Amino acid sequence: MGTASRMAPALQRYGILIALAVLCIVLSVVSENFLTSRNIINVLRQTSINGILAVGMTFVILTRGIDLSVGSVVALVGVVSASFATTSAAGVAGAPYMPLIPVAVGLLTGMAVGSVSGIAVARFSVPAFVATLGMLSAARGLTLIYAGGRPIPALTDGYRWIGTGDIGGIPVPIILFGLVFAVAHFVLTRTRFGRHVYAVGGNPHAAKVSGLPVRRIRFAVYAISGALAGVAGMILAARTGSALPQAGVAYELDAIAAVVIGGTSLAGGIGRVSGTVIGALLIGVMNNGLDLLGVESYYQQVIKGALIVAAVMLDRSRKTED
Amino acid sequence: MGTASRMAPALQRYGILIALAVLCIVLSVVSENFLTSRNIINVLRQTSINGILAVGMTFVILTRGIDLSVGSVVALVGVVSASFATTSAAGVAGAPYMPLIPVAVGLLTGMAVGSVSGIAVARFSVPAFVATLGMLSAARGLTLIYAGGRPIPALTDGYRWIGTGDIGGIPVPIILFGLVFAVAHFVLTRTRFGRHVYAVGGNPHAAKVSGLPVRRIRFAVYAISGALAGVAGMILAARTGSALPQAGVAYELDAIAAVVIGGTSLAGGIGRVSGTVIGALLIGVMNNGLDLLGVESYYQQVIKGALIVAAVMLDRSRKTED
Amino acid sequence: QDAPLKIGMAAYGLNAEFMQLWSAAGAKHPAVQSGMVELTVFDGRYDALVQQDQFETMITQGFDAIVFAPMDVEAGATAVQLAVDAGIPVVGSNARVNSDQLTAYVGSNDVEAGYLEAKAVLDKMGCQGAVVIIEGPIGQSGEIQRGEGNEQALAECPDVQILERQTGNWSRAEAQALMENWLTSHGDAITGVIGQNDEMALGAIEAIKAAGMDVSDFAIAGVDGVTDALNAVKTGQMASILQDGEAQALGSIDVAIKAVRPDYEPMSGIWEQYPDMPWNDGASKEYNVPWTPVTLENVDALLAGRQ
Amino acid sequence: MAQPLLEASGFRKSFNGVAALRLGQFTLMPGSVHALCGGNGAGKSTFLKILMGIHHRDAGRLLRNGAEVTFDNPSQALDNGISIIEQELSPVPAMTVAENIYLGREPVGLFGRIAFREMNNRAQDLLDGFHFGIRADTLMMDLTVAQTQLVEIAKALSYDAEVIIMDEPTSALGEAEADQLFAAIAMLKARGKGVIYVSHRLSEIFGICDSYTVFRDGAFVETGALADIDKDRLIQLVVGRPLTEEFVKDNTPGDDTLLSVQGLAADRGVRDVSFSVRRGEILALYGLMGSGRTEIFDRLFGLSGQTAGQIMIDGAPVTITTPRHAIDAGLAYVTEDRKRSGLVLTGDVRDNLCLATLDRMGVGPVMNTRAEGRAAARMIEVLNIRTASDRLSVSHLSGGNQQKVVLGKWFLTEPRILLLDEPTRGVDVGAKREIYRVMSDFARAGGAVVMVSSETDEVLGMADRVVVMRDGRVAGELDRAAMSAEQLLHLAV
Ligand SMILES: Nc1ncnc2c1ncn2[C@@H]1O[C@H](COP(=O)(O)OP(=O)(O)OP(=O)(O)O)[C@@H](O)[C@H]1O
Ligand SMILES: Nc1ncnc2c1ncn2[C@@H]1O[C@H](COP(=O)(O)OP(=O)(O)OP(=O)(O)O)[C@@H](O)[C@H]1O
Ligand SMILES: [Mg+2]
Ligand SMILES: [Mg+2]
Repeated sequence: MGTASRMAPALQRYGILIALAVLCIVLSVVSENFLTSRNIINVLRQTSINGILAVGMTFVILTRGIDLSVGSVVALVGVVSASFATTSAAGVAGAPYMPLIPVAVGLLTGMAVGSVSGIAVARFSVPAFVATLGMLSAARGLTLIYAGGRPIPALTDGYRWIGTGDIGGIPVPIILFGLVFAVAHFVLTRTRFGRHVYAVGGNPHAAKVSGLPVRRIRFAVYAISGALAGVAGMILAARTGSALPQAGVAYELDAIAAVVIGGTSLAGGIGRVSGTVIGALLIGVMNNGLDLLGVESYYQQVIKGALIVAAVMLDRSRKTED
Repeated sequence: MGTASRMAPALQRYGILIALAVLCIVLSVVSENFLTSRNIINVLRQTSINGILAVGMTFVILTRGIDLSVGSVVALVGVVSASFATTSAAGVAGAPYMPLIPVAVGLLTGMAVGSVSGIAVARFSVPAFVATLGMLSAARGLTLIYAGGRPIPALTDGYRWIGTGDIGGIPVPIILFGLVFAVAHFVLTRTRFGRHVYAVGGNPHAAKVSGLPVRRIRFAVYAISGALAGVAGMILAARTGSALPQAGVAYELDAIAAVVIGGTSLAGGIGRVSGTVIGALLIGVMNNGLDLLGVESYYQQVIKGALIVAAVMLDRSRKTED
Repeated sequence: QDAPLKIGMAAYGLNAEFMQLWSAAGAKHPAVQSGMVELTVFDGRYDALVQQDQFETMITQGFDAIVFAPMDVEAGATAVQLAVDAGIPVVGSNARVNSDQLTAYVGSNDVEAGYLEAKAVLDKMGCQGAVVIIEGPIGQSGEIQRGEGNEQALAECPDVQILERQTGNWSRAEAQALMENWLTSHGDAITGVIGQNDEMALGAIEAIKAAGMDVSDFAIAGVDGVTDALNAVKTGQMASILQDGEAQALGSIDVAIKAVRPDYEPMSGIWEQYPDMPWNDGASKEYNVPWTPVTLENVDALLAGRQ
Repeated sequence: MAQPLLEASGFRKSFNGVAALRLGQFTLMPGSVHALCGGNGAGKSTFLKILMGIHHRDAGRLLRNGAEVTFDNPSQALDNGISIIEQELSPVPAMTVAENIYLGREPVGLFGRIAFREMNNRAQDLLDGFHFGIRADTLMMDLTVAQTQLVEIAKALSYDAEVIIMDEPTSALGEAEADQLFAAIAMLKARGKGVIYVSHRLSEIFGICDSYTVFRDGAFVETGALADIDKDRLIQLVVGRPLTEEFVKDNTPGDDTLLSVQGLAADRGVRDVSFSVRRGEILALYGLMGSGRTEIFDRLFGLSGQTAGQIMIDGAPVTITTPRHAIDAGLAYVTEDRKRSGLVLTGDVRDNLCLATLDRMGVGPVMNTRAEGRAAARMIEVLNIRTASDRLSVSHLSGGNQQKVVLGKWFLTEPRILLLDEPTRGVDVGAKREIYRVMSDFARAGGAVVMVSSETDEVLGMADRVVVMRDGRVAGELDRAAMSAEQLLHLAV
């Protein structure tokens, strides 16, 4: 265990990058459509939602936590923010770009939900798994209650721009994903808060004895994860054109998978958001590639499972054993 | 952290038992049907599948692992074993009780699937989350391929007895649950293997230095979890009357929840199956009670989420601080 | 001979039997078997966004037409719009989508099914007694529309009391637990069970058996005509309304080919099988595949078709 | 007389109803180094953790510069000019040395960006100032235990606090490094700071401290100036009864070689090491920090991959690639890092004691709990482990008692060859004597002991022969007659 597994991050990042590269090369050989700019944009756009969730999840996992509620928060924020962005609600003819009110409401909702989990974990020492599993259920229920179980359709063009617009040909979701990644990367590697996140996950006792506000940091990562789940939720609603109360089911699994495939340890304190992004891309490319090849759905599931494990195995085998 | 949370098991067991007791008392006051023997049997029967999964999960989590594949294994074992127990397959007029071949096939299938995850984790150091997430997907795919996406109907009476029969008035699933619990409890508290499981979870390196076969133990817990998922899968198929390839979706979450609510630490080395059983019962009673009271389904989800967190909070608040 | 047409079948999810039958039917279409059409099935994995992503993939690959069984009424519209914008015709099938861009919709009227199944239950109850309704996942078009049909039938029997309505998420196991709990809280007050699909009705039957009660004392119905339900109808345990997913799939492929090849004549046999649903030269906006109540008379034939 | 920096009285603390501290009392004057003495489990660490706000006291008064204070958490203590080197090392493994030192006090620049260069430079200056020879940008997880300890020392000193608490700061250090620390302490003293110093090495206490306070069984016993007390009396205060000679040694080496090692090479720079041990012999491996002693043990015990060399036991070559092989061959290994490789902290005392002998305490796969209980009870008695019961979690034991649990685990395997890596780390004088007795008895009964120690006294007192290591190679060998502190040091550097 010890030294070897601690050597992980550096090697791992490259290991999984190699897995991703191999997958891309294979796909571009077997499918002429894979390496088209249009398809690459597709993959990135499709990855953006899971990618953004996974970035938030990285913060949480770095502190030894987990956030199972992100899928439900995606749906909740979707319906809540969208309810301020329906053509009827907008009333005042909905500003064409960046509808501030719905977005602000969405971010706040996500952050609020995350904060509740954060309080349970940080203040009341409820294990993160339980706190966020409770939230998974509760937020879904709230979503259904708020939306009356029905989708919220007819969103304003301004709102839909978040999901379908582009800036200089690059779709907005991809830009948001890039932005979220860049900021998270900066925060985690360069700021005090970021380093403290690592410290709290790496050794909570040391963090406490060094005078860090351990509880506040624990709390904050859930709020961040909630807010980012909010961003993902708004992109999702804007992309699909209506906010669905049953959206985002099981998204937490893919988000956690991206984080772990990217080399972040569920034991906390070790990992990088760049790894997470590679993990998310690996999942995205796999989904896209298997669809491109027209692999039958049942076989897809088997192949996907095997590929994920193989990618990580390739990665881990590059390390010395125990 | 340290000291206080390590005191957890003892206090915790009682903490969560109190939460369960409170819930039962409240329910028996507000619903005259709750405390009938018939309903108690219902609750136990409904809990048996999750309970059996959770017992297997306890082994895995005690070694710091996790098994996300149990829901898919439930389905896979269901269809595979059931395919040997259809009235046509049985041919020889299907023995009325304990159909040995399908059960043996089911157990072996579950154990085999678990073993594959176990090898990935123990031999190739793939993080358990990734290995079993891959298996979640792959086993589901295999199930669908094996069954051709259709249910496997018309099971023999002998097979169905596993899910619907009773011995002296006690339904077979409950008896199996009790048996699984008793054996697991014995194994974990009284056998060498059980000691090994705790040691490997508590400090794998120290376990290795002390000469324990760490890999073999890690491997074994996944095989156990797979076999128990197989038992659960056969009960489910026998109970529902045909083996459905879409069965068991998301069962892993409830199983893990039962384990964690029951006081077992996801960090490994600490926990008890008796706690797990209480955790599973808490979930089962909650589901049953809310149905009995006729609470609307949206509100049920909110209440369930809140109750789980509250139960654990009650429990944790009884511990001394950090 | 032209290059084969590339048609995509976008199923909302393939893990359950009904969609499996629907998608498998596509491969049996004469145009597919003759090589005129190259068919690819996409599994939407029960996620509207995944379906939309798959539309993008089909657009990238230059598919000629898409047959679409949407996960969601509203969200599906965006996917349709994407395809139509790319010049690809989309034919709705099985489930509704709130879009006027569809070439046509080939499906069955879920309101009608909900009415028929509830009626079957109420008839058996003689318009007396009390029912429980096991609903689909709240908000899905199937749940909404079958629920509407349930209501219509129930309105005709004002004396019948609705004891409970709760979602069983199309799942047999969930419905079974639900019914077990209801049997506890209501005892033998329950005389009818309206399951919005067969799986859930079957779950209720198992719960009744487990409670040691007699299934024949209950009026139970479901929708879809899955294999287990056909068997249950045969033994008199429930009523079921067969939704002909195969016909929906075959019909939508015909319509889709027609949209690309204006001179195409339908090749599947369903137009003869259902004279109530005229081909109308592929010009109808809506093709309504009729429901077939499963009866003791037709059940053996239906079962034979499943082998 | 000057105002005391700290004045604690009537401190009480119990954990789950068991009193760890009944009467903690302590006064620290400026410009003094004050030894806090007491046996394992006397409550020293508990007391110090309360001072630091890590634990909360049940009762008692604390005056800081004459004003009553209570610290709810360590950051308040830090704000009040108190810093601590904890007994249990607590690094953040995936972060650099500099980040660990300045955790929570990182210099920041534009946009809240940490000024990494400045931080690294500062940390490097700090470390170089103490001649610790550690690069500020290495990751903590790449450091040895001793280096980790040095970083924690540097960190505690970097706060420039008025009161510095040092809970066994030298237990993992070699003598050279310890001397650096003592120089730093002298400087602190000269600057009027107060140091609370805990150590079980009496020579250190008499070397650097001015005054002493003794705790026994969680209660204050006596305080005074070290000038007024001698070693024997201090030992008596700590142990509660008079103890004479420190070392117990009545083994005599036999003639036949039990373990011999030829041309051993191991992962981290250990090359061509050969030595042998006879039956009844206690052999010491001496060397400076990082000279490769631990690495040799790891290799012997099958913990680092097979590289080169031959191991012979009783004249027959053996292949050891896993600890299981080693145990079966009759080896036992008390590792230097008890938290990482010695103890299962989630387990209780009995679990840990029986961990390496589970095979022998059952009928088939079923454990004989009574046999486990008996074995545990025996070790608790032999080693005098202070624990409320054998069902107490080892994480609740004091450091010294944890060390005894690790020893007990290996004694239970009834080995023929004992590998002991710093076996008396953190162990009090009374218990040390017990451990020496066990070692001596073990050798006398025909076993062989190989002991790594950084304490010259211990080597001189116990070893029949010493192999001195330098930079991963054998630098020389001395037998008992030729051993002296000067000789050892001469060969080691
Ligand atoms: N968290 C805890 N829970 C229960 N008991 C504890 C806890 N911490 C310490 N103790 C007990 O309190 C007593 C005092 O321990 P402490 O660590 O203060 O001793 P110490 O004087 O520092 O000993 P050492 O010299 O071995 O470090 C011991 O008997 C120990 O078992
Ligand atoms: N985990 C590690 N990572 C990197 N280098 C290490 C590690 N452990 C030991 N080393 C290096 O290996 C060499 C041998 O170390 P070893 O621990 O065997 O020495 P030692 O004589 O036991 O010293 P110590 O007194 O520190 O225990 C040293 O150069 C040391 O720095
Ligand atoms: Mg101590
Ligand atoms: Mg060493």
